[in-house]
Order: sequence, then C-alpha cells, then structure tokens
Amino acid sequence: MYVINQVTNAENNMSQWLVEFQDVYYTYPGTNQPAIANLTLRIPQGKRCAVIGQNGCGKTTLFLLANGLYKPQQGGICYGGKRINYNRNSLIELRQQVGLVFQNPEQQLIASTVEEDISYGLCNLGLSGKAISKRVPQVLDQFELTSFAKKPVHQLSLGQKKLVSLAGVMVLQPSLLLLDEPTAYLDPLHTRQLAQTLATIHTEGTTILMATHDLEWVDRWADWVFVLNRGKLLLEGTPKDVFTQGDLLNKVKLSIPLRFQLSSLLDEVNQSTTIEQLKTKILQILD
Amino acid sequence: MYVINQVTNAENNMSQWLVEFQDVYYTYPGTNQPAIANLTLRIPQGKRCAVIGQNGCGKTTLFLLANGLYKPQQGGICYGGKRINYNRNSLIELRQQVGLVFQNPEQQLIASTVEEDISYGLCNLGLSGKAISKRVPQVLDQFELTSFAKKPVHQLSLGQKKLVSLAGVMVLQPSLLLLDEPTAYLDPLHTRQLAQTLATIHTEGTTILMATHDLEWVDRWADWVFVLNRGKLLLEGTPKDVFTQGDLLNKVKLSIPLRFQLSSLLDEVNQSTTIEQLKTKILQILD
Amino acid sequence: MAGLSVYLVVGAATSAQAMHIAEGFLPVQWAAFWWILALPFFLFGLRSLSRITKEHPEIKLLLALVGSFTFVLSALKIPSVTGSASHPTGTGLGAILFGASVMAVLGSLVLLFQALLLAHGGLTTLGANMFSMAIAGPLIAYGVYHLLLKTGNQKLAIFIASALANLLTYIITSIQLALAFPAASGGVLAAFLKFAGIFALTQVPLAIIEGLLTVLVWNWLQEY
Amino acid sequence: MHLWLDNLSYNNRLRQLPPEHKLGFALVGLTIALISHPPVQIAIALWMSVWIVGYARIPFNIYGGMLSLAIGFWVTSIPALLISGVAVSARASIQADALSGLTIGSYYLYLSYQGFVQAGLIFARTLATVSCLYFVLFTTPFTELLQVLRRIGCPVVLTELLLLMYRFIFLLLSTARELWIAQQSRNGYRTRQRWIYSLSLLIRQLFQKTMKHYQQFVLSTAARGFNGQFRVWSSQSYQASQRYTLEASLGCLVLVIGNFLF
Repeated sequence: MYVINQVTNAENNMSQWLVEFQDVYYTYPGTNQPAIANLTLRIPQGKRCAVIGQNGCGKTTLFLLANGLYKPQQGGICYGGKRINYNRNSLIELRQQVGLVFQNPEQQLIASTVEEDISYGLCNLGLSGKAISKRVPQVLDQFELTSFAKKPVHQLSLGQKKLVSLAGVMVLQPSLLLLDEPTAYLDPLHTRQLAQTLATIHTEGTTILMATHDLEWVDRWADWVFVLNRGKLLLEGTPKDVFTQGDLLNKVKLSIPLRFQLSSLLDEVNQSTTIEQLKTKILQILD
Repeated sequence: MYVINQVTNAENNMSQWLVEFQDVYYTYPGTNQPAIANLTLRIPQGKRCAVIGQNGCGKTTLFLLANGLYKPQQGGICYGGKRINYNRNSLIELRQQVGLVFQNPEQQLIASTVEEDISYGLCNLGLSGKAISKRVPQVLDQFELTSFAKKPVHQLSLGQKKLVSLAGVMVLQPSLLLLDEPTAYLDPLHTRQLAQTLATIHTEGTTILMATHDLEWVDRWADWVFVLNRGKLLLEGTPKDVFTQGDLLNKVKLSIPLRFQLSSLLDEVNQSTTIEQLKTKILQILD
Repeated sequence: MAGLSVYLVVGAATSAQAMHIAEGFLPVQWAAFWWILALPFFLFGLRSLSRITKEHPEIKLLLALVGSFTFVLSALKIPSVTGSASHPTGTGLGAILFGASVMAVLGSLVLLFQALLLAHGGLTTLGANMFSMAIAGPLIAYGVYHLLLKTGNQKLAIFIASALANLLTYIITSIQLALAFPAASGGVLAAFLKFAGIFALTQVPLAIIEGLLTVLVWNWLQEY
Repeated sequence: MHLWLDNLSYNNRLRQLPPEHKLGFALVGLTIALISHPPVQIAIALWMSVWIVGYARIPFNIYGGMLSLAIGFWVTSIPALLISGVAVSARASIQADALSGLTIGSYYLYLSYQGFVQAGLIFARTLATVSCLYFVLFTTPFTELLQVLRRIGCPVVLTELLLLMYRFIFLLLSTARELWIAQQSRNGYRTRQRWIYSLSLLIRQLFQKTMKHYQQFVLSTAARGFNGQFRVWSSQSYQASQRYTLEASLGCLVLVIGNFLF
C-alpha cells in the first residue's frame, strides 16, 4: 500500500524541489542564538546533496525540521510542493517519506534483534504480518545483514549498527533520506561499503541529503552542496561551484579538498606550462 | 612528587623503546577470536606514532593493555625497559606515565565542571591541594580553556569536550600519550587546533601513539606507523615505508593516501616525462 | 555527594541477600502464597500503567530507561567484604515519581531481569521478592510522601518516604523467611527477630542513606 | 558488569529448539522440583546438568561456577538457620532441638537440629530449582522468551517494556563499563576514599546520560513513525526435535513416579 503511494507521489510531483525551507527560524528554548535563522533552502529531487559547515552550524536542527520533529517558529517547510501541516496523520505520512538516520546508531536502535529493529517502522505503519515478513528479508538481503537477523543489537560492531540503523529507515522506502555523519568512526572498508549501498539507494530513486565533515567525500560524491554557517545558508551549488569559492570557505574555516585543487590545477595546464612549473604548483598544494 | 619522578625516569631510561609488547595475547571472555594475537610491537621513545587498521583490528585493546587496564593472557609488556608488574603500586605509576584519551569524550569526562574534571587525575594521585591548585590553571591556560573553567561539561561543544578530555590526561604529564581516533566527528577547524596542540605536546617531549582511520593525517603527521590486522602486527615503519607496500595494504583494505601517491609520482618525474603523461597519471590517481 | 558516599561504604558491606530471596529458598506453599498475594497488586498496577501510557506513550521509554538504570546499578560489581554486591532499591523514588501502582509493575520487571540476566533472585521466589520490593515498599513510600507533603517540607517527605520504603522491604523479607522457617522454640516471632536482627545491622543505616540518596537524585532531577 | 550469561545463550547447541518447548520443560521441571522430595530434587539437578553441559554444550567450568554461586548464597544463609538463641530460663523447652550450645550472660545460644534439617532441605531444593532456572538462562536468549510471551498473550504494555528494557540495559551497561574503564585509566579507584568519590561520579554521569537518552529516543522513535506502541516483528525458524521431546517427557514422567516411590 505504501509502496504504491510513494510511486504515485513521485509521478504526480512534477516539482523540481522535494523539500523547500521558506524563511525558517528555529531557536532552542533557553538559548539566545537561533539554531536556524531565516533559512531558505531547497532540496532538489533525485540528487545526492551534502550539507557542510562547522559543528553547531545547524545541520542537525535542519534534519529534525525536515522530518517534522521540530516545527519552525517562523516560516514554513514544503514537502513535494505542499506546505507541511503539523497534524498527526500528515506527520506520519511525512516521516515515512522523509527517513532520518541519526549520527549515533545507539540512540536510534530500540529493539532487541536486528530483524526486530528493522521491522519497527513497518509495524508502526500498521502493515500486516504478511507484508512485513516479505519486506524485512528483502532489506536484510539488500544490506547483507541476513546472517545477523537474529543477533541482538548490543552484540554488533559500530559499522554493523550503522548499517542496521540505515536499513531500519530504508525499509520504509522513503523518498528523501537524511543522513547525519554516516562515515564518522567508520574504517575505510566500511566507508566504501556504505558508499556502494548509498549508490544503490540513489539509483533506485531516493533523494539523499547528508551532513558530513569529510570534504573529500563531498567532492567525489555530491551533486549539490549546501554550506551552512550559524543557521544560515552561506553558499550552495555543485561541488565545483562551491569549492571555487575559496575565500568564502576560508572565512567559515572550511578547506578545499585536495582532489578538487589538483583537478582545477590540471584543467589550467596548457601548452606553455613546463613540467617544473606543474611540479612546483602540485607541491604547493600538497604542503 | 610525581613530576620529579617523571623527570628522573626520563633521564635514567636510556632505552630506545618506551613500551614493548612481547608476544602478547588477549581474548575477551566469551569470544573465540583473540583481540590481540601474539603481538610483538615496540613504541619508539619521543616519536609520533600512528596505529592504522580496520575496525576490530585490536587498536582499542592495544591501548587498554598499554595502560595496564587489561593484563595479557600470554606474553608480557615492558614499560621503560622493565616488565610491567601487575601490582597496585606499579599500576598506579604506569597509568600516570601512560595517558589514555578515549575515542568518545562522553565516556571519559566524569566530573561536572571543566576544572573539576581536569583535576580528577591529580586528586586520585593524592597530591596536595596546593600542588593541584597550581597545576590545573597551568593546564587550563595551555589548552586555552581558562574561560571555561567553571562551565558544566555538558554545555560544551564536541570540540571543547575533546580538548578537556585531552587536558585531563595531559595534566598528569605522561611520558606516553595514547589517543583513540581524536579527529572523528571533528570539523576541519577543530582538527587543525588539535594538530597544533599535539605538536606542542610532542615538542615538550611526550611520545604520542594515535589510532586513526584518517590516512591523510597519518601521512602528514606520523614518524612511525603500525599496521594492525586481526590483532597482529602486519607492517611497521615510516609512513614512506608503509605506504609503498600497496599490495599488502590492499589486502587489509587500506588505501594509500592521495598526498603520498602524488609525492611519489612527482619523485619519479624526470626529463623525459611529458606534461601529458604526468597529467594522465595524476588523473588516474585522482579517479 | 556526601550522602551517596556514606551509602556506598555501608552498602558495600551488605550482603545482596538482604533484599532478595534466592531461588529455591522458599518451600512450595510459601512460594505459591507470595505469588498469589503479589498478583492482584501487579495486575492493578498493570491497569493503571496501561491507562497512563495510553495518554502519554513516550512514558514507556522513560519507564524502561529508569528500570534499566536501576538494574545497572544493581549489576555494578562492587567488590566488598562479603564478595557480593549491594544495591539501592530505588523503589521509594519510583513510587513518588510514578505512583505505587506503576512501581509494582516496573519493580517486578527489574526483578525478572535480575533473575534472568544475573541469576540473582529467582523465578519461584519472584512472587515473594515482588511483594517485598515492588509492592510493599512503594506503597508505604507513596502513602507517607503524600501524607508528609502536607507539612510543606518536600525534601523531608522524600527522605522519610524512601527510607521507610527501604526499611519495610527488609522487614517484609524477614517476615517471609520467618514464616517459611519458624524457630523450634518461639516459632515465627523468634525466627523473625533472628532474621530481622541479623539484617538490622546494615539495613537501618542503609535505609537512612537511601533516604539521603533519594533526596540527592531528586535534586539532579530538578536540573532537567 | 559483563553479562556473559546473555552471550552464551545465543551460542548454545539447543538454540534451534522452539523456545516454547525449552521454557515449558524448565517450568515443568521447576514445578516437580518444588513439590518433590530431596532424592528426586537431586536427580533433577543431575539431569538438568546433563542438558546444560551435555546437550547445550555450556562449558562445565562456567556452569559449575554458576552453581557454586548459588551454593555460596546457601552457605552464607545457614548460620541464621543453624544458630538459635533463647533465654537461659527457657532452656528446657529446646532440649530436644539443641545439639550443643553455650551460655552468654542470661542468653543461651545453640545449634538447632531443626535448623540442620531445614538447611538440608533448602540445599536440595536450591540445587534442583536453580538448575532448571539455569537451563532457561543458558539455552534461551531473552529475545526468544519475549517472543513466547507475545505469543501466549501477555499484555502488550508488558512486552513493550521488556523489549525496551532489554535494549536499554545493555546500552547503559556499556556506558557504565566505558566510564569505569576511563576512570581506572586515570587511577580513579586508587584509595578507598577516591573509590567512593569515583563511584558516586559514575552513578551521577550514568543518571544524566539516562535522562539524555530519554530525550534522544523520544526524537528517534518519533522519526521512525512512533504511533504509541513499540511493536516489532520477528521471523520463526525453529526446529522441534523428537529425540529431545521424548527424553524430556519420559524423564519428567519418571521423576513424578519417583516422587511417589520415595
């Protein structure tokens, strides 16, 4: 039932933007500085987006707003062209469409075994046992978790926990996936596995928005980058658009990825460049 | 008292190796596979060392063994040329000499305010109130935490918490500092600050051993690198020694840092290399 | 912090048995008796718990966390003279916060986990342990707290209520043992005096300290 | 602080048996143990040990350690049963019960015959019931017990709380363990005084983290569409074993008959 819903939504929704923040303002009670200040931001449909910025720039609040967990104190948020309506039923629908994977899997996993945890979201939708028993093994298989199905969550490694927390959200087939620092504490092997899994999720039509500090990853992976600073959108665009704004990034203490710097350098190479000049320039970048 | 102790130790100890693991074996109760299997490893005095490897390769267990928190089930560990004796007094001395900063500051910060937490280790040693009241402000100053001294720990940002957890260990003036993934979840700004702080600590004579997944950092920072795999030492040497072993690293799913690959490439450049060849090779590396 | 410190000193020297009757200790008729006596309270608690959680479903998360916190405190291996661990009952505070009926359920679940994960207490003696720890203690704490609240001194009310809850738990445990094992001379009363006398050495100070500790935790709670 | 009991239960050789069978078997054993005589109780303890060590392949030293823990409890409680006291004037009334004794002031302390009998009875009963309890602990993971509770119609709010508590216990336990290790690394428990102070800091941190977890779980469960109930689904793939069912049923029958004979 929900699968069909999603497909029709995707067909009906001809808008280019999946989620639209319109002049949103949010302050945590008891603090002076707003976490999100007059933010206007549009998440393009079907793209791999990244949010970058210093710790405390408002990334997590952005996610909680997009999922409907927080309500803007000013402004509004549109999902699929329609303004979010903060009543129970619309919220349930919204949260099924906007999946949110938290930074720390420990705070997201609640059931005792892997398969139970993955089924939690489906059970919340009130699906029949038959539908659930069909869907859960599919997801276990997709995430290569089948052999862990009966394992208790507390016996998993961090990488496995991160995978389970992602699987528990993807089982609902959301249209938009929000990921908070998915690669932190992961070793290179698990980071690559994650990249592959996300590639599959993306090609199957899910829009992805990821908060990360790993700018090399952003350069390689993202279609669209948002730079947040103190709850405001400082800059947005393709990685190329963003990373050419060296001065602006410098101001918010972000650096330009090595790979991007080198690619730009190579683009500038022409007939008259000598090999020594190129070498010197590369060494400058590497230093 | 402890400060003087340390100085004499450092003078007496003419050994090149600060800590020596001799054929150490450790298995967690209830598991089949050993976390550390017949590990022989020497930490050179005064160097900046890095441990790399996949999650679960035994890095954390290595740290807990070096600090005397775990006792090897086979083999032994020497500190400053002397075999660790697992009696109360030697352990107290050892833990003061070998400072351990945990991956997650949440699991390390224990007291309610910054200065209380920093003084915790000193108070445990039974120092006089006078000695403590002299030492703590010094450390607060060194870590630029003076303005936070009275602040409750839970109000700090992650970067500040990491700094406090480091300060709480450095206040004991250890000879060896063990750091577990200090840069994880940190934004680029705080990562740079951390690098500066570590540089100061190192020039003041502390040996550093850091576990990390950030191979670019290892390439830039380390004097000596240990590669662990399934509780065994696979490889050790300078970053150059290690990162030229591409095949071996590939087997344990570690990649070679971009910066290292490019530097090696540039070293190979000679008169006959054309600029097009160089460009092609760089693009291959970047891909 | 001072209260907690004293608590830990005294607490560490107490045998865990002061609070739990171990598996197999009660003969069948008494095991059954306490199960039957505890069950109606438990079911009543379950009904009010269902009612509360229907209105505020998130409370289930809080209750489960509080229960787990209590469990973990009891599982902390505290090396001591007797080699066994001691733990605060915490039921007094629970009763003040959530009501005695909710505590009857939550306390029983903690006891069940102690039996199943730590082999501490038991299944046949669960009824008796439920009655002393999860039912009698919280009931008196709840009653005394609301009675003393009228005096206007909230902290005093919390202190006395939780101390009495701890004390009553130990008295009931002594009664349970005395009923099962009456003395050859003097019967149940003599046996009660014997069991209560042995536990009194540690339990009376413990009760006072549980009272102090509860006030302390109450202060932490105000920070949230 | 390490709940290795839980670990073992996920790796035992009787894992594939339906949890209903194992739980039922243990409860029947427990009932027989409660109502039978000491010889039958000892037989139950021995038979259950065969199931635990022989069939479930729980290492003998672990099972033995657990049994000695239970016996240790018994040992610490016998003084209270064995030693009785009366006023010297009433000494005549306990003449039959007293094995030997001594007078302290106006009080007479003696070793009670009845106390010995009681201690013996408790010993046999403890061994029998504890071995049945251990059979459940070693062979049936908690998650499977919970599934049984759901299937037999246990009130939903109870199974929800058990589900959450099981998860949170391990979460808080690992937090406590991490904090404890970190404190040790800074010599936290060096003297008795610092030991107390460190432990009080640990408890306070654990409490604060518990409250923080609450706020976070409220958010994360809401994000996953929390609708007022914590319901989950689990697959069923157990295999009943005729051989084990037969041995269990026959054995229980023999024990019941044995109880009439002795």
